[in-house]
Amino acid sequence: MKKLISIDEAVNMIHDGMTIMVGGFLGCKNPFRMIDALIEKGVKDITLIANDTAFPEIGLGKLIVNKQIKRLITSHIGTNKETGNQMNAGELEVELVPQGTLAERIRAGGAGLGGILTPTGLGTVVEEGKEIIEVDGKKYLLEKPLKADIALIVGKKVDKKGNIQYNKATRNFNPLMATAAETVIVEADEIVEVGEIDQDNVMTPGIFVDYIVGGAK
Amino acid sequence: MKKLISIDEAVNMIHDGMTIMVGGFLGCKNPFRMIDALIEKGVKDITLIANDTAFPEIGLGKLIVNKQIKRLITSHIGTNKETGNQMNAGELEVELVPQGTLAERIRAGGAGLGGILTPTGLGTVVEEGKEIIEVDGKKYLLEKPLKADIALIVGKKVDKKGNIQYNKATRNFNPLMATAAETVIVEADEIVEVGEIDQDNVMTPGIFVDYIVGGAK
Amino acid sequence: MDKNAIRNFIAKRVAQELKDGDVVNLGIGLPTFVANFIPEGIDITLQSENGFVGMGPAPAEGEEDCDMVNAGGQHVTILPGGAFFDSAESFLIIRGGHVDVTVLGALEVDEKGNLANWMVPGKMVPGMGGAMDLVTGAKKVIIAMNHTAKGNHKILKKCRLPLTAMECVDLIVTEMGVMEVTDKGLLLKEINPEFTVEDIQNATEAELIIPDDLKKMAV
Amino acid sequence: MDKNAIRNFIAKRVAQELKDGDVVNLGIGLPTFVANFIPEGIDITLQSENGFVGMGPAPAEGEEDCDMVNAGGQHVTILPGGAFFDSAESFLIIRGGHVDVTVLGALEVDEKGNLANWMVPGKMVPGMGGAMDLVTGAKKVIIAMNHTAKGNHKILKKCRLPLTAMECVDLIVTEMGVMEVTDKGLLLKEINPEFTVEDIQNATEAELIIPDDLKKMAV
Repeated sequence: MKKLISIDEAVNMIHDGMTIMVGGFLGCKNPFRMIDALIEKGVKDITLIANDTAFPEIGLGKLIVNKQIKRLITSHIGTNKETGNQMNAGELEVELVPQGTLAERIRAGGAGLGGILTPTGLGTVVEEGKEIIEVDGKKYLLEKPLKADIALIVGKKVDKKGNIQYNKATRNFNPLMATAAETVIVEADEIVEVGEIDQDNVMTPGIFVDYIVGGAK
Repeated sequence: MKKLISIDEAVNMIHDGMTIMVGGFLGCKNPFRMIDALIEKGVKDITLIANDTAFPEIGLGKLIVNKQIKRLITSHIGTNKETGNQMNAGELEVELVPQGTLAERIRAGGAGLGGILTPTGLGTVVEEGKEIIEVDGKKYLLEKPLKADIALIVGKKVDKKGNIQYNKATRNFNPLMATAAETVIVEADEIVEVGEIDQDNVMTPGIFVDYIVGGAK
Repeated sequence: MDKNAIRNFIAKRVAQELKDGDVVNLGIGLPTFVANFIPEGIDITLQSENGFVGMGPAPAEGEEDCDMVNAGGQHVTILPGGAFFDSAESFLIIRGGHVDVTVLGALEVDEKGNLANWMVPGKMVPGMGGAMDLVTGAKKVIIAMNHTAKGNHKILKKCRLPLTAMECVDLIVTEMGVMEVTDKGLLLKEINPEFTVEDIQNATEAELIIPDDLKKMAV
Repeated sequence: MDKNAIRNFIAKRVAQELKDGDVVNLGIGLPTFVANFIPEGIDITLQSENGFVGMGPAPAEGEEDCDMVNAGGQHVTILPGGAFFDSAESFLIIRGGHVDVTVLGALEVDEKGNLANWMVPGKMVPGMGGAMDLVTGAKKVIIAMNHTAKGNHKILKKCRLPLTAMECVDLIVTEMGVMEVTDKGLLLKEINPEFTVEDIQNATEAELIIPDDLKKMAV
């Protein structure tokens, strides 16, 4: 199984209308090379699942500015004015999800769960249209799993089987998204030989990772 | 905050009738020193939550043999005949839970979730008495969270703030149980200074751990 | 007091609420400054919801690491004894009640402890980020804010803006006083001696309960 | 064939089902032996539900590590490129469909693919361990077992023992043949040339569908 591919090969798997999860938190750190290649290719009508839309000139934010996203499932858009503008203009459909619920919905997608029951969002607009389930006298929202066609994630150190170590605060949604997409592509700061990552310190096992591309540095 | 305590201090927190989670998988590895101390103290009527009851002469198995457990929530009892004997004699109440469901229920307890929806156990005796929830046309069992008064877990390397690294196959239920109990006590193979564990390689953050005791070696 | 003095006054009073061993999550803006006033001799662990505990101060200039930011995207550091984790574990910590105290700002808060701090329909819809989980899950929710906004009440009988969560607030700290949310309504526990009870009631839409032992804010 | 020969025959045939890159979980007993017959040139990752992928063979004598056992409690090794994780992630992998193939034994299996392999009421109640999750979550469930038990049918019209899961089995491999669970019932795809179709039907309570292109098991 050859997992190491070029950016072109990676981007050729991504087509108009797909649902894509992208790791990162306020651009720290998005898969920058793959995003730039997506912009160059110009795929459109994408459903994007990501914590936020970063900044207009950084990472994921650029896909918004370039109007390649049709639908967005996210927890926060405040750092990218263009996202709000497109939402208000009716050009971009936005589903706002509490950050913890977003993480748990992605994990549920990866874990084969039919959903999770969370108290977050009760009594707010978040509960609109959702089932409320009572468990032992307490109310919870039933939040459904999320899955995607492709997950684009970032790793610091990745071995050729796809085992990943993340660096510091860049872990965020990456390990979750790696479990919840049909095809998972990791952009690696550093690609190492199999065996160079201690089995105790693997953060995403290589069985979740389909392809590896080299990172910006 | 002083977290380092003696085995005696640890065991003095455990009282008759408490609900206790104990980490380990077929005795690999239970908190052996704390279990021996529990046997010496003779606390009884314990509700035990653990993957299995190990073997009659190893780890958790000894608590069963010593008849200190009143109720057991577990996935597997086949390696300890005494468990089955006590169950058949009506001396021990046993709730058998699929292993993945057990893990997820403990995690849900730690995560503040009201429950999880799993397909596992549908159409089997596991579904008896449980709510079946349909999500997008598929059926799932609603499985409720598990919590405990005390979790007794094992770590390979533990710093004085309680940050834990597990070794190899001993991780199993320990990180989950660390999140789901009122008081968490870790039995450490090796206790190290704060800073000796890289922040990227902490497996259970010290915020979950209340007390540390030294291990058998 | 000028703007900075008010901010520091509130942050310093909030810091007095923290106890040794607490895990604390500070929202962006004013709450961030609470970290500057943590009392001597108590050990606080700061949680950052993008994925770590043990948050330290901003790095020295030139030592910024682009892989190391807080939930507001600012460069920070991590202390020895800290730990990184993913977003699911971060919110397991938050939702699961493992954060002892969260300090957040508010647009509106009411006498039942309802909170609105994430959107103004038609004007500002940034998204809730981690706020809904934080105020639902943290053991103690402290609102740290200016008592009024351009003369308008922020402490109301009933929130008018879309809620962040229902009945979640435990304590409100402003430059005028400290108010606790109780079953009977808002209990004024402390007052800034620069103001009278009448001043603070006039600046508050909700009716304040004034106890016999009303204390002075000592910051 | 003697007992060991039957076991190896079945295990070897099951191994032919594995494809390069597959993540595979082998149950205890007979399924364990499938690992000995993985075809040359294909790369299989073995998952052990107590918490790792990349399971290797038993260690050399004297090199056993008590922190390193498989889900049956036996000493094993981990290969370079493997990874350890906790039980929640282990079953995320299993329940979430990230295991391509699981191979398990059975007490009973029926023509709808229902499976009973975890208890005999009043006799044997070991608990289901990870079996229910495995057969619910794995992409392909293969039952590897002796065709009958002491002359009694194990492949039934309808399971009588408590189920492990409903309609979960994809393929049954025994010393007599290979049967696929289809919408129409059990399709006999291959037969061990040592037996006739009549032999295998007699050893099977469920009615077997015999295709025109019935193949011989080539092990």
